[in-house]
Amino acid sequence: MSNPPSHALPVESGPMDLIVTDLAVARGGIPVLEGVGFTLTAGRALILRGPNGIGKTTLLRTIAGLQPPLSGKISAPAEAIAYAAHADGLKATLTVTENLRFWAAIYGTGDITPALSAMNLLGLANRPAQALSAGQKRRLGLARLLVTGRPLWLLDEPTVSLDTDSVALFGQAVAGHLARGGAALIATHIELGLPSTEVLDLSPHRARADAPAPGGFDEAFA
Amino acid sequence: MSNPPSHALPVESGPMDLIVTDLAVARGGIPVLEGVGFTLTAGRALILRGPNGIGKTTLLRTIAGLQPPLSGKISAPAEAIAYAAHADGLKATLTVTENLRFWAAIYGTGDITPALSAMNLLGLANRPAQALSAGQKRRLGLARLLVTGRPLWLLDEPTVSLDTDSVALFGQAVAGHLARGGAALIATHIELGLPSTEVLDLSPHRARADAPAPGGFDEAFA
Amino acid sequence: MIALLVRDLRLAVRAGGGFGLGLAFFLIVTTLVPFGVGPEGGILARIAPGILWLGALLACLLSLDRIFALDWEDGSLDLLATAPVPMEAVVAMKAASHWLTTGLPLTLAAPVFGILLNLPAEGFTWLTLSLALGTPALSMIGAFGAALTVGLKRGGLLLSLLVLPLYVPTLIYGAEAARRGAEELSASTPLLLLVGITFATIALLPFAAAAAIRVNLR
Amino acid sequence: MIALLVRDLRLAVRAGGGFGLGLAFFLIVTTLVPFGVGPEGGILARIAPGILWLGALLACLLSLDRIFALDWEDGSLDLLATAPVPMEAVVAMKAASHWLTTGLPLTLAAPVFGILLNLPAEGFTWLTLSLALGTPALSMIGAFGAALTVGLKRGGLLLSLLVLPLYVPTLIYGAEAARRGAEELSASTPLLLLVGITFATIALLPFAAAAAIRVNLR
Amino acid sequence: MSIWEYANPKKFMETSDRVLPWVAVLTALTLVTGLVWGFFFTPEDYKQGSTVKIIFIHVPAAMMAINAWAMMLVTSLIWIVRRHHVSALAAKAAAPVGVTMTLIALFTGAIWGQPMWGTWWAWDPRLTSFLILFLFYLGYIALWEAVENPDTAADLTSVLCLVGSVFAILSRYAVNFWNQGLHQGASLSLDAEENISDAYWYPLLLCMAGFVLLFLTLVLVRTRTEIRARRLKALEARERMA
Amino acid sequence: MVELGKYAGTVLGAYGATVVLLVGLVAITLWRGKRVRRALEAQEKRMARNG
Ligand code: HEM
Ligand SMILES: Nc1ncnc2c1ncn2[C@@H]1O[C@H](COP(=O)(O)OP(=O)(O)OP(=O)(O)O)[C@@H](O)[C@H]1O
Ligand SMILES: Nc1ncnc2c1ncn2[C@@H]1O[C@H](COP(=O)(O)OP(=O)(O)OP(=O)(O)O)[C@@H](O)[C@H]1O
Ligand SMILES: [Mg+2]
Ligand SMILES: [Mg+2]
Repeated sequence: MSNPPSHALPVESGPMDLIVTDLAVARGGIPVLEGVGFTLTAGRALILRGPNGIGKTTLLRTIAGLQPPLSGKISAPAEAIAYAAHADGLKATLTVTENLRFWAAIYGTGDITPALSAMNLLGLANRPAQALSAGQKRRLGLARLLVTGRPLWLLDEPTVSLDTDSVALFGQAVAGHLARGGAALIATHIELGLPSTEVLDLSPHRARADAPAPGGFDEAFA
Repeated sequence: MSNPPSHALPVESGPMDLIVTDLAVARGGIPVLEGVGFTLTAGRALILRGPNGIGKTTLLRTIAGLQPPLSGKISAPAEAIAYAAHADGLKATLTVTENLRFWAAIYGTGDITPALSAMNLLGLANRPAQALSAGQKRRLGLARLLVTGRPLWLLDEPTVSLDTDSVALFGQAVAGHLARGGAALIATHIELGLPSTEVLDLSPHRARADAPAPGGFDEAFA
Repeated sequence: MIALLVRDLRLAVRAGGGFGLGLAFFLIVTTLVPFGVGPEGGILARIAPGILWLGALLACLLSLDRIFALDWEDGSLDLLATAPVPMEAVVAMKAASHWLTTGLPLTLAAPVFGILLNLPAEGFTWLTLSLALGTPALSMIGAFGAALTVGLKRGGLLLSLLVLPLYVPTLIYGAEAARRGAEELSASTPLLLLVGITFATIALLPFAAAAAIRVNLR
Repeated sequence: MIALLVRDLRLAVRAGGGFGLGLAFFLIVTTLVPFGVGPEGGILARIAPGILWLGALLACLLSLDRIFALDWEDGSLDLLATAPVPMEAVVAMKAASHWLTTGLPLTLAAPVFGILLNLPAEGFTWLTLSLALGTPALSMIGAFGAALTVGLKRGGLLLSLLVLPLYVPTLIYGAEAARRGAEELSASTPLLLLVGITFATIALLPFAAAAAIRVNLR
Repeated sequence: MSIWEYANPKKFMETSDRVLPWVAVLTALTLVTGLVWGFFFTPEDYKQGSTVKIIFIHVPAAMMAINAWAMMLVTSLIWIVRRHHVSALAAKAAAPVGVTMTLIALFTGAIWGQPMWGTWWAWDPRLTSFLILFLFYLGYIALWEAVENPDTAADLTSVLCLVGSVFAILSRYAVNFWNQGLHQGASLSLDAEENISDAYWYPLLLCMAGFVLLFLTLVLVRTRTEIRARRLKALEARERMA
Repeated sequence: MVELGKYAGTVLGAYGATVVLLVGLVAITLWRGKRVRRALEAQEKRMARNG
């Protein structure tokens, strides 16, 4: 397992491009996106755009390896991905520090204070997570990313319910990550004002529902 | 119980100003805001601004009557308030229609199709809520407001995880509500571009944790 | 009001849960007992009424947390609290739907399980009767317990811990009635007491439960 | 890995749950039984081992849904699945922490409750022994059931429906060992079989459970 | 062509469509003749009296109850290894039939027990293990019902079926260890000599064949239904997406 | 007609229960089969018509 040097916010080195080619993903058995392809190289960020329900979350989950793709291929370096979902995975009864420590231990990284300060949580360090406001929870969820020490971030609407200052804070964090040779794939509806980003609009990739062949029972039943 | 005329999106008439005077609210026993005061009259919207954790949610919950104020007073017309929280209160296994019908029945209002169309949910009408994306869920949660038929809306970050079109949609819905003589109190971090709105910044109202009188154990134990 | 009842019943059915599962659990408990205490028919017959009552009670118990917890998690309890319906009514409806999905099927199925524990023939009517009269109390008391523990993550065990002592009187009178019935003694006294308990709980507990919920929502 | 165990134990303690509540439930069940089946010492002594085993089993059962459901709801299961730890290890740890918070305390407390049901003196050691050897299997099987039902809202009852049949062999051998011990017969055979089951489940079920979780996460 | 061709839904639908009528007719013939023969034209047993006639439904039902589970186990394995939807759906289709067979064995047995053993139910190993089998069926069906996404449901139920089978066998031995019962041992062996007399033996064979065929027919029909239902679901989903 | 002796109730009960269960199973199977087939045909028609 990756055990990076313990200087602040460590990031692995090595070739770590995420290459997605002609990917098709399904949700609940229904094809959602098809023909998605892009390459994400070190130091760059890719913004996923698209209306609600186009399939951003599904795409991210697939790349994170939580669900198998319908077709196409994803080539990502092993043990490189850190995924942040709609839900933050916080334990209500544990304090901010305990929550972070746990993830740091799981990812085998060291010290959590850099993450805390980066997300401006030092003041709340030993407040139980249930006593946080929506935005504070979210900030803690993002601090988790910093302790993973993983180079490739998959973020699903990270700025939800963050105020403008916190959004700026988050922007800096991502920028720093990119600067250290990390990469980020971000699904969001708002402007983040990051450096060196491309934007990928998913709307053209919506899976077409073509009329089924009557009486046609192939393996996919449609 | 209020049984409004059954034309689309009915709104009660009558004097329905929300008057908040010198309000102080606490969360988890800790004073959060104090000296909050404002008046919200029919046809107008008030935006609550403030950094994460300042106390917007707490304030809204207090006005909604879910928790008692520390001090100060809130005068709102009876049965006028509809509250939309961070969570949408959807039943995963019920379809969009069933979810809305239920709330319509609870509030004794009639037909739900206007709400569905207003939030552009007609296409998803009989999809189970668990099969909705984050933004679609949110839209359903907002559609709930429209079937309450209540004139005074309390909205807690209503646009979370909505795409730009949906935000516009929501803006129209609120504008229409105001036009019909409703009012809205909205906590949000982003620009909604509504007509006839004031903005209330809560930052100056943050509760000072003033040093307790030495040895003085008053009612509040501080 | 009715809308709430309908919704909950629908949810119970949708969830593939409701009716069937309570029964299945009841069945399984009654089948596990002989594995525990051994197969001798005599002993089983002696303890049958008590075990059946215990089984019904536990089947109720396991489904209690569903009463409010789900509504709390997805926030609809907040919204119901701000809706134009008295919280007391909400509680009553919730308890009612719980009984319809748990207590009622259990009552109807109890005789069959009686056979498995070779309950003497005389016992059946009394068993059914006592269950029919007693289970509503179980649901109502359970709703109260659920109201107390709503909002605590994994209330499950705490809930049962709170509720079980409250179940004691119901259990005693119910099992007593069933046993006397099985032994062909007069079972009217315990039955009357049972009815008393049921009505008292239904009359009073909704208010206590509603108060508890309001506190928990703060 | 250890971090996970520590976290879960800490959560169990924080939640005021874990240790205390399982015990309390056990206590209450064992106290309710006399109410249910009547106080005759003779019968109680006969059924005591079985009832105690049943009580332990149900106490385990009630806390099963906590194993994965909470982590699923707050999304940390997703995150664990993408973390550099094998899902099998996660399952094993979860089962371990469940046993530490449920099975172990029950085992230690069982003799006390034995007194309540006037279990004959000879029985105590065997009861404790059988519980100590059997409860790990209960936790592991339970974890498997929880893995199957994670993500289903209100898995509770379905979970018990799935798990209880799987508990049958463990219960039979466990209770048999305890009963034979109480009746001063040789209890070594059932004990050996019990140990066999426990080891088998611990060796194999984590893989099945992990597979189930991965399926549920897609 | 390999037999896996038939695992393709389209192929399966065509083939089953062709064979189904014949199987159905054959089933009807065998079952009716078997039961009529058994019910009307068999002598009374000297000690069991006319109740022996129950054997003609009891034993075949019991047999099929076990075999149905075995078939579910096989199809589940096929699904896990080769991901043929048809076999998963076949398992789903078989479960309710198996449960009914179990119920029949339990009912007839219980009714039989009343005169023979003087009790409806005794915790005899065989009876008990059947009760446990019944529980396994219940859990299996409940899990299918509870899970929304069909593929997920198929996977989960398959895993349950595998683990369940192991534990079912464990339970069988446990129960035997736990209590030695009054139920007659297996007296059906291939040569009918040291066995119940031919007078019962031949109609019994016929009934067994009938039950096997009945099971086959029902599973075929139900599998076709499941396939259609699955396709219907997929189509509705597509319509929604469009 | 067969002569069932004093066990008539038992035997008839057993056969009766069996017949009821089997007929019920068959009926349910056929009924659901027909319903699903109808629904599927309708669906296919509709989708063939509009795209
Ligand atoms: C609910 C109660 C009962 C159940 C669940 C049950 C179950 C079974 C099972 C599983 C078999 C094995 C079938 C096979 O060999 O494949 C069987 C066979 C048989 N049962 Fe029962 N049985 C029950 C009650 C009875 C009773 C009360 C009688 C009559 C006294 C009886 C008489 C037989 C006979 C004669 C056979 C055939 C034995 C053989 O040749 O295998 N059963 N039963
Ligand atoms: N249960 C609790 N116990 C103690 N303090 C709490 C609790 N919940 C929230 N707080 C604190 O109360 C303050 C106000 O919380 P609130 O949720 O009202 O903030 P908010 O303005 O809604 O923030 P956001 O914009 O992030 O939603 C925060 O500082 C928070 O840390
Ligand atoms: N469990 C499910 N079953 C069936 N369809 C689903 C399920 N979950 C989501 N969907 C559908 O899959 C599509 C993609 O969902 P997804 O959550 O990926 O969208 P998204 O791009 O993340 O939207 P948002 O921006 O609102 O989060 C949506 O149309 C949604 O309706
Ligand atoms: Mg999303
Ligand atoms: Mg808030």
